[in-house]
Amino acid sequence: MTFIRPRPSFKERTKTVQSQLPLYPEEASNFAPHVDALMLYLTSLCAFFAVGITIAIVYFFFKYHRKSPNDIGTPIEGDSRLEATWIIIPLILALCTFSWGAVIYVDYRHTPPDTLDIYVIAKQWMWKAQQPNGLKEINELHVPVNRNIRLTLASEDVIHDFYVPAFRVKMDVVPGHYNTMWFRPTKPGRYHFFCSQYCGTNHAIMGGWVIVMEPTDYAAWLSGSSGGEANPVAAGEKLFSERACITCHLANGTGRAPSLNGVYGAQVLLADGTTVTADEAYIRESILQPNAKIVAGYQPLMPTFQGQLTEEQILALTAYIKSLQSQPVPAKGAGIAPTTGKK
Amino acid sequence: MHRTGELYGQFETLEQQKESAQLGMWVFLVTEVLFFGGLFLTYAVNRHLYFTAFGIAGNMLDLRYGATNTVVLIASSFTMAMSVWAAQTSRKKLLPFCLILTLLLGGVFLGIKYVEYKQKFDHHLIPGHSFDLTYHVNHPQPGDDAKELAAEREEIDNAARHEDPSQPENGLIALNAHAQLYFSLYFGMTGLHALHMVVGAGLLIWVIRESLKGRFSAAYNTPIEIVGLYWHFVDVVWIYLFALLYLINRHAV
Amino acid sequence: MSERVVSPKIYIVILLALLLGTYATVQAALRDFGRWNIVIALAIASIKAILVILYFMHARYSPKRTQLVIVCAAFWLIILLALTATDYAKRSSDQSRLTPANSLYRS
Amino acid sequence: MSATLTSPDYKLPRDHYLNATYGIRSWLLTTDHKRIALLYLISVTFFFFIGGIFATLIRIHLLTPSGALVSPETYNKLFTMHGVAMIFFFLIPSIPAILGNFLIPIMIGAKDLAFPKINLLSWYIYVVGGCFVLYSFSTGGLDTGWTFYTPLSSVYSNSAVTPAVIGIFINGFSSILTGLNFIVTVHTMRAPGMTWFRLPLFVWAHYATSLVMILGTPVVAITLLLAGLERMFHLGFFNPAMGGDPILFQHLFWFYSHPAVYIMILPSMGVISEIIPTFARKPIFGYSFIAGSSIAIAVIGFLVWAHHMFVTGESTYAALTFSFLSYLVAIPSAVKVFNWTATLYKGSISWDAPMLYALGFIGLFTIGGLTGLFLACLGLDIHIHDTYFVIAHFHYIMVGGAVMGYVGGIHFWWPKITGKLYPEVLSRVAAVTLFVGFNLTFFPQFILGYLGMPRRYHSYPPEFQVLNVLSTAGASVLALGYLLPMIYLTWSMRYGRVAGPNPWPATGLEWKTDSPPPTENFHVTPQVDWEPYDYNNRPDLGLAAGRPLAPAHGDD
Repeated sequence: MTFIRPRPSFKERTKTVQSQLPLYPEEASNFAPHVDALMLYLTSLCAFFAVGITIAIVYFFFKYHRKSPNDIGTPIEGDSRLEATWIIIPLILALCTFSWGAVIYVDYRHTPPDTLDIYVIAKQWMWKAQQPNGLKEINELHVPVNRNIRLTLASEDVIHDFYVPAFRVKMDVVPGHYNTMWFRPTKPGRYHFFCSQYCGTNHAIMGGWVIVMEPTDYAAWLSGSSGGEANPVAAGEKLFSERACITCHLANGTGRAPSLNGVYGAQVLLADGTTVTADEAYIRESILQPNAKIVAGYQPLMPTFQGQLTEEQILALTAYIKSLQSQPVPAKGAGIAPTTGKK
Repeated sequence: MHRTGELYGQFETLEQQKESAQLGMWVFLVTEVLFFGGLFLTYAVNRHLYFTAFGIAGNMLDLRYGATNTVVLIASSFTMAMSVWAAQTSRKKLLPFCLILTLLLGGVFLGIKYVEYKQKFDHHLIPGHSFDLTYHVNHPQPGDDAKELAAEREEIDNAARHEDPSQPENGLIALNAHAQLYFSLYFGMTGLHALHMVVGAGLLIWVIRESLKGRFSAAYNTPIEIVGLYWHFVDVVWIYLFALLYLINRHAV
Repeated sequence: MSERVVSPKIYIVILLALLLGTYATVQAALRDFGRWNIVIALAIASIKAILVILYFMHARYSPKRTQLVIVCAAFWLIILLALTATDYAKRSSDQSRLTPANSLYRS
Repeated sequence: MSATLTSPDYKLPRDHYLNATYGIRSWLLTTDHKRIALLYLISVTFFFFIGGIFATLIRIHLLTPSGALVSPETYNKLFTMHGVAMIFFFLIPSIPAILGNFLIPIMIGAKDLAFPKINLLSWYIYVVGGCFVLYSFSTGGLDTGWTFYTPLSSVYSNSAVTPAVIGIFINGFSSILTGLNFIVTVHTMRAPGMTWFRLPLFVWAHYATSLVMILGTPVVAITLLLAGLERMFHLGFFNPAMGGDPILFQHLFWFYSHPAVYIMILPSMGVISEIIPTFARKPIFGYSFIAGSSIAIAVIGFLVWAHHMFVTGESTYAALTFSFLSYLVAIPSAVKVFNWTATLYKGSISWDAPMLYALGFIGLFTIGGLTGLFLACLGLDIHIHDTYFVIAHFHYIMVGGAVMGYVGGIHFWWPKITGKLYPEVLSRVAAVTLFVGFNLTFFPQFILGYLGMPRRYHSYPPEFQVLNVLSTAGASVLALGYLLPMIYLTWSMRYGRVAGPNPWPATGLEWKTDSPPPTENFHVTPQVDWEPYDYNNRPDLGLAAGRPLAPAHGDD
């Protein structure tokens, strides 16, 4: 049912440089180039009329400025042919615009048959997505590039709206109905999605990221997450970087969070002066409730991953952290209590 | 504004004044049409979405009350029309008589409406926490037709099974919700209509008092005509409410 | 204003027609005409309403302007109903409603 | 420049509507349409202030991405109350209830509206509705958005929704009664010789507006009533948890609320259609097309409402139908703009403040109208729906259009209403300030919208900050532009020079009577025997009637 052909990106065609002040968001879906092209056409058309009228007004304004207080203008009552002209021409242009817009819309509303189906559930004020294999995400949506994605949208309370500017698509999430929307991401990357139907207090922060991945990465992410990975350590390592753990837990101990080298099995000195053995239960708790036990010398910065990781993923991460036991422990910043310390 | 006889100061002639009043009333009735129009649309959409449930709920209304009220209201419209004729032909005795008759018929309508509402209350059909579509069939009252109740129960059971074949109890929950929607609309529409009747009755009392003073004649009868237009409009609304609320799907009983 | 005084005879005829219409619509409702029951009920209601408007409300004898006002009311009511119907009549193909067993109904 | 510089020293008439009677009762119980108009002027300005304060706080808050000023709850209340105050209590009654009320009877040569008591009643209804809404604002506020979408408004919101809904419901009847009064008045109260095609275009525009008022307002009234009942008694009309359909609420709501945009803009177009021929001193180009397009806008405007719902999941057929019809409503608006522009051709154009407002209106309305085409365009609306693009678009229509027309109209008829002239230079400065400030405030929002910033956000990603700061900066200029006229117009009531009956001069019937007019509007019932906006056959105006223009500024 795709009526519209693929089209080179708007950026490539116009060679416009998006400077410090961008005029349009990134084009990252099959719809984006079409919407941008339509936007460019309509902007040009409207600019033509707006500028034309402005020039006429400004010109008349100065040209026919009253010179003496008692002057009057030349009486011109009107002209039917002129009226007909400026009724018919805008009408034709308007209908062209309508048709172009309609083609894109009909395409958008008719999902192609071969889609990857993901369920998205909205509630005040968070998004839950469920991948085809049952994996759940919160405020994140992982999709493979160049694949038709169909989202089935449901709301648990009020009306929300799933909106990805980079894809140029949105659809209301209406309680009591299932709405669907589809798109085909064309570029790997991270893109904002927003709730764009006002839904109460925290409407503005009810958003997240769509992560478009290469198909192999997506498959690995999916299977790694679902526990199908043969090697949990490798899966854990992957998660460790994907979930951005690695950005703080630097191996050399200079990060904002302690290095995890050699942590497993060691004594960890906590901010309240006590120490704790870094066993599996401790690691699990630190992932799910990071602020329960803060390592001495560090700030409670880590976000909670409660509800965002499957049990398999937690296991994989634990396996990976265990594997770091043999790595060299940095001189500072490991948070490991000196072996000479008490307990 | 200064009044010279029956003519208000902003007008030049009585004819202009009458024309304005008539047009004003008609325009007001247009807004009334659209006012009820919003309710009709809400009704139509939900009837479309929940056809079965609305049919069952509609059958819970007592056709006898509805039909009687229709006849009463039509009769009151007739006496109102006669009032206008009486005023136009300066029949100063007949005019208050017709108006009072109209008012009485209006009162009868509201009385029957009250009895009907009371019955719905007894049957737990008032939207809210105690709303229960099956209350009446489960709690028959003396004087109820057992056969009719059995048919009603069967209809509800069938519909519940139809809604959810595997779990009819879930189907019944949905049915109950949708029937409640029907009764919300029933009370909304008939309630708003009854409110218009009350306003109409107030207007009637006003013109009855004036007519007893002998103010209206062939030369000046605008208020009678204006009140008449309003009263007939209320009748028209009821004609549609009767068809929409009482009659659709009635044959299934 | 030289307005037309409608004779009581006409009023009586209309009254009888309305009562007849009420009887007919009740009788029609008690019989099974399938989908046509709605149509019949609304058609008879419309005939009754038109009779009231034309004769009791004197629309038939009123100036063109008043008749235009009545037509406007009907026209706008139809706009409201018909254009909304473009959505509802075609919606089911695009989306499904929640099943009645959905937990939402229990709350 | 203007004729006023050379006009003789006028004196105020001995008796006029302002000094006919004295005391608070003579105002609160008046049935004089001119006094009722002033009552409206005061109350509407009050709500404009309230809405304006909310707007200011909104713009200050959005200076930083995380929100500079208030909590999310408060922000949501601010934009909701801004919308409710501005739309229902300022924009909708502004021109009709003030200028329309004051001018329509005079323009058609009547002593008053057809139903003066109903006119007063409609003001009281407005006040009562306003009190309910103020009560809602002051006891917990309102956080549903002015659109009151269910089930947020009817079930989930914890704010004072019920009194607000009741207030707007009540206020609706004020609007209905005003519209009813205008329609009947135009039909039955015209002076001898005032044929339909001699009516000023201001009256045509108000006739069209009144149509929308009487046909649309009852629908929103019943809709909000149902939503209110749903909230109060836990009914299920629009609550999906009880089987209701929230989309139905949107249909019903927009059936009125889209045409309501035309309630706001049509009277403004009427004002512009008066100002332009007056200050170009020539007949308006295409009178019958402008008059007809007002009616066309009012009628077609009722056929487009679901273009607010393209992404709700409404059926594709409905979307196509409504998008198509939305394009049709653009045509009559375009016809007006072309005709106004053509009227300037070979005119004798003065640079008085009302003309500056009128020309500003054309520019801003053109942008607002054209950007409407973007939103009516199905493919584009998927992207820009509910973003700042929408905010920018409707502010161009409502503030750039309706409010410019309103302020322009106030400047045009101020001498008639008060009998006094305001400072010329200052008024032109204010007009330019408003125009510049407005564009600075709202043009960046088009770009914000296309970049994807959703509306009603109390915080936003940092990449949107530059444009938001620009917008807030513009808003401060805009605020200055509004304050200036309030100050010098108030000043002029006491200290302004006396205007005389026809300072500009203009051709309408309202300029044939005293300024301010007597209570009965005309000392003798006027007889109309001239065509509208005709300067050539009006020796009574004291202009160079019939004389060809001097070559220096005539033919081109």
